[in-house]
Amino acid sequence: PLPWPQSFLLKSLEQVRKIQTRNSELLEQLCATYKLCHPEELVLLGHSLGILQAPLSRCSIQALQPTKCLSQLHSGLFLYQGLLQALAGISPEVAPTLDMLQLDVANFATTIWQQMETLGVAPTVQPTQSTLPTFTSAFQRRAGGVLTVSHLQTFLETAHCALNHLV
Amino acid sequence: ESCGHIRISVPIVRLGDPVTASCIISPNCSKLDQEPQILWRLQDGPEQPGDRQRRLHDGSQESTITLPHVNHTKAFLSCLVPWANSFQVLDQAELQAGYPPASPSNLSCLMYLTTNSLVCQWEPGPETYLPTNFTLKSFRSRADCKYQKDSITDCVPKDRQNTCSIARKHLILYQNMVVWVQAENVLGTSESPKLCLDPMDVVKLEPPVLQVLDMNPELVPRQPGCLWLSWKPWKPGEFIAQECELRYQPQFGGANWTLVSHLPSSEDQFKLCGLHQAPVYTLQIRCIRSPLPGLWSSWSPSLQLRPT
Amino acid sequence: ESCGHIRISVPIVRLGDPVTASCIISPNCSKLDQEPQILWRLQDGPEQPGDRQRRLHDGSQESTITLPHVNHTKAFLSCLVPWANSFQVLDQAELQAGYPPASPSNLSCLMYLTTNSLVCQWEPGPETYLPTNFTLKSFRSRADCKYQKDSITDCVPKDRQNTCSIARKHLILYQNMVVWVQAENVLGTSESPKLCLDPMDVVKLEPPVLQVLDMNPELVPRQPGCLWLSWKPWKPGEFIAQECELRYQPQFGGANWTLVSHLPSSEDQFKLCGLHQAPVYTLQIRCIRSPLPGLWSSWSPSLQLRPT
Repeated sequence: PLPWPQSFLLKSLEQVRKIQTRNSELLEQLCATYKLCHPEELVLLGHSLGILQAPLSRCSIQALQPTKCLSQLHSGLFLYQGLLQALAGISPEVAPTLDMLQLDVANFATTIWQQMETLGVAPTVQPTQSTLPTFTSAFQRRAGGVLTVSHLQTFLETAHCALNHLV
Repeated sequence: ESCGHIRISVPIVRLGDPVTASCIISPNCSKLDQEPQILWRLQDGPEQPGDRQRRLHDGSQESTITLPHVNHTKAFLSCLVPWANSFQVLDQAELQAGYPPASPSNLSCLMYLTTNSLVCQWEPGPETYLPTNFTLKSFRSRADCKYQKDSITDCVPKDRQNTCSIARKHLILYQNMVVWVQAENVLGTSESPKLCLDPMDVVKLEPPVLQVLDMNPELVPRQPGCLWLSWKPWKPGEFIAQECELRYQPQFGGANWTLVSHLPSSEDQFKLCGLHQAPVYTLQIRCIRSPLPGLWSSWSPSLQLRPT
Repeated sequence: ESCGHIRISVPIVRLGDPVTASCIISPNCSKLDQEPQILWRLQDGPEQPGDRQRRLHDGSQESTITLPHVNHTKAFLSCLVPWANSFQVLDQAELQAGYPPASPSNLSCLMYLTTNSLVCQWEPGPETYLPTNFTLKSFRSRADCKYQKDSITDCVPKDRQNTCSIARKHLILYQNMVVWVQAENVLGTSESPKLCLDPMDVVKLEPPVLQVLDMNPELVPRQPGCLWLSWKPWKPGEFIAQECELRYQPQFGGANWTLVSHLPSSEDQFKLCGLHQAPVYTLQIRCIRSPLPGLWSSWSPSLQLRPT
């Protein structure tokens, strides 16, 4: 397949780093403010809330398929954008960081979508958001935030490796 | 379906008071083994079992814990179960502790003629550690402040300042009004003592501008140890009948102030003599509404003058 | 019933343009004698008769006047009649004059990572003497800025500043957008040239903090005329790949700067040698986004250092 344009790869890598920085900031805030510092302690709750990890198998270095990786990247970002939106109202202390993170993820999704359009592999219709978790308590929303952001962090590490591999 | 749910007797208590919480794990929480040991964690403290754990008639497990003295003003209490070689947090409740507000004290008000507003300030009293709202309340009254005529809209301070400004349109000048501060949080309410005042009796008056006159020696014979002064009242307060006071002392040496009282608020030519103790004297002037009641203005900026 | 009424052709004209006004005095204006001579007064100028006064079919009197060149930016034109040995003003109209806005120029924008906003500024052009509204308009676009995708809400500057800040939520970073300024007053509208930019290409980058290292002579042999330096990128811009430039010169004597280019944006230990010309050197560092497009940061505050 055609190599991806350098500026797209460099911009994407910069966006990944921008989001990762914001992610760690948010995780630190959630830990400091709500003492929710171990995502692994929230796995059970994650299942019951339906907060799953977005697949990125086509971006793993061992089985890298650039075009399919792109669409997995976009679908994952689109899912996380929705999950972050569902967390709105989490708390005044955390809301500003969460708003910025959600905008950065949405903008990165636009960058990916535009590249898919340029390569002619973009589906004709923009994806629609699948059903998002509903949070019945402040705790669930905060725990959902920790889970979503830590999943997003793992997701971005894989994306970073793939993009770096293609630069 | 969420597996665990915490219930707290009272989420906000007085600092040092006890609090009791219970965590119930529903039987249909698939991933958990049948009768998991329920644990508790306060903030990021160690995991500890509850005081009592029992099986409820519907098959769910309930653990109850009593924290004898809550000494965090804000803390998170988590309900967990062991999971692999770690834990799973099932629910988390926010605990807050603090004090009911003490009565606000030292309430005082000043009427500012430049902004046409009555500004009151107070001391909030000791920290309550809880969100506490202060409101400046007031109502119009007759001369003796006993009976409430009509109430004035509450004055809510801006971002936690202990001062509030009542706009001119809420004031009837030359009429008495009653003012007090109410403090309120989730543990209680308190009120400051009430003030009975007419805004015009608490005008923040500014001193006049003191000036020295350079008298023409041909017209006015030079007298040793004298100064010719003039002053005009502060413009915004010009309509207020005032009485003023002048004080002077040698510039150095820290001698006491000499006072000249009952002076008019406006003077074109005032001769001050007897200034023989030093080459340079420091002078200041201040005024007060008179004969109507009022507050002294601050002293004017000091003037260093060399008598003739 | 009001006796007189002024009608003006155009109440707001270009400075220097003519304006025509007419004043009609109704017949049933009881207090006036039948056919009063109608007079005009511009601002507090002399009373002057109109160019023409005639009797209308309904019996009212009409005077018309043309001011050839309006040179007041704001003036009042009064219609009067003689009255006893003075005049009576019957009506008054407000006249304004100025210029249509010139095209705003020198539009430039910077993206601030600390406030997450795109701040644009421009030069408004010559004074128009009329209330003139400036609006920063923008729309999102594809790579080439030719086609408008979706427009962004207008950015209205605060109290007549020539700068406006577009909030993060209106921006799509890493996508091009078109920005321009529109100026509008009652006499006309104008637009600045359009800018096509990706906010991330105009980030306002701050320089790193340059530090000198105190190397342990046992570990690192002392070399004359050398300095050990370290720097870290500005925190909010850390995610941006950057390239930096160091410059140094003897503290005094005004020798030229020596430049060291293509340095990494983060350096734990950097040895700089060849500093033999003076006891103390002045050093500064700056960075730029690289290889992606960007703007140079300002130079860091200068550091006075004494080489080994």
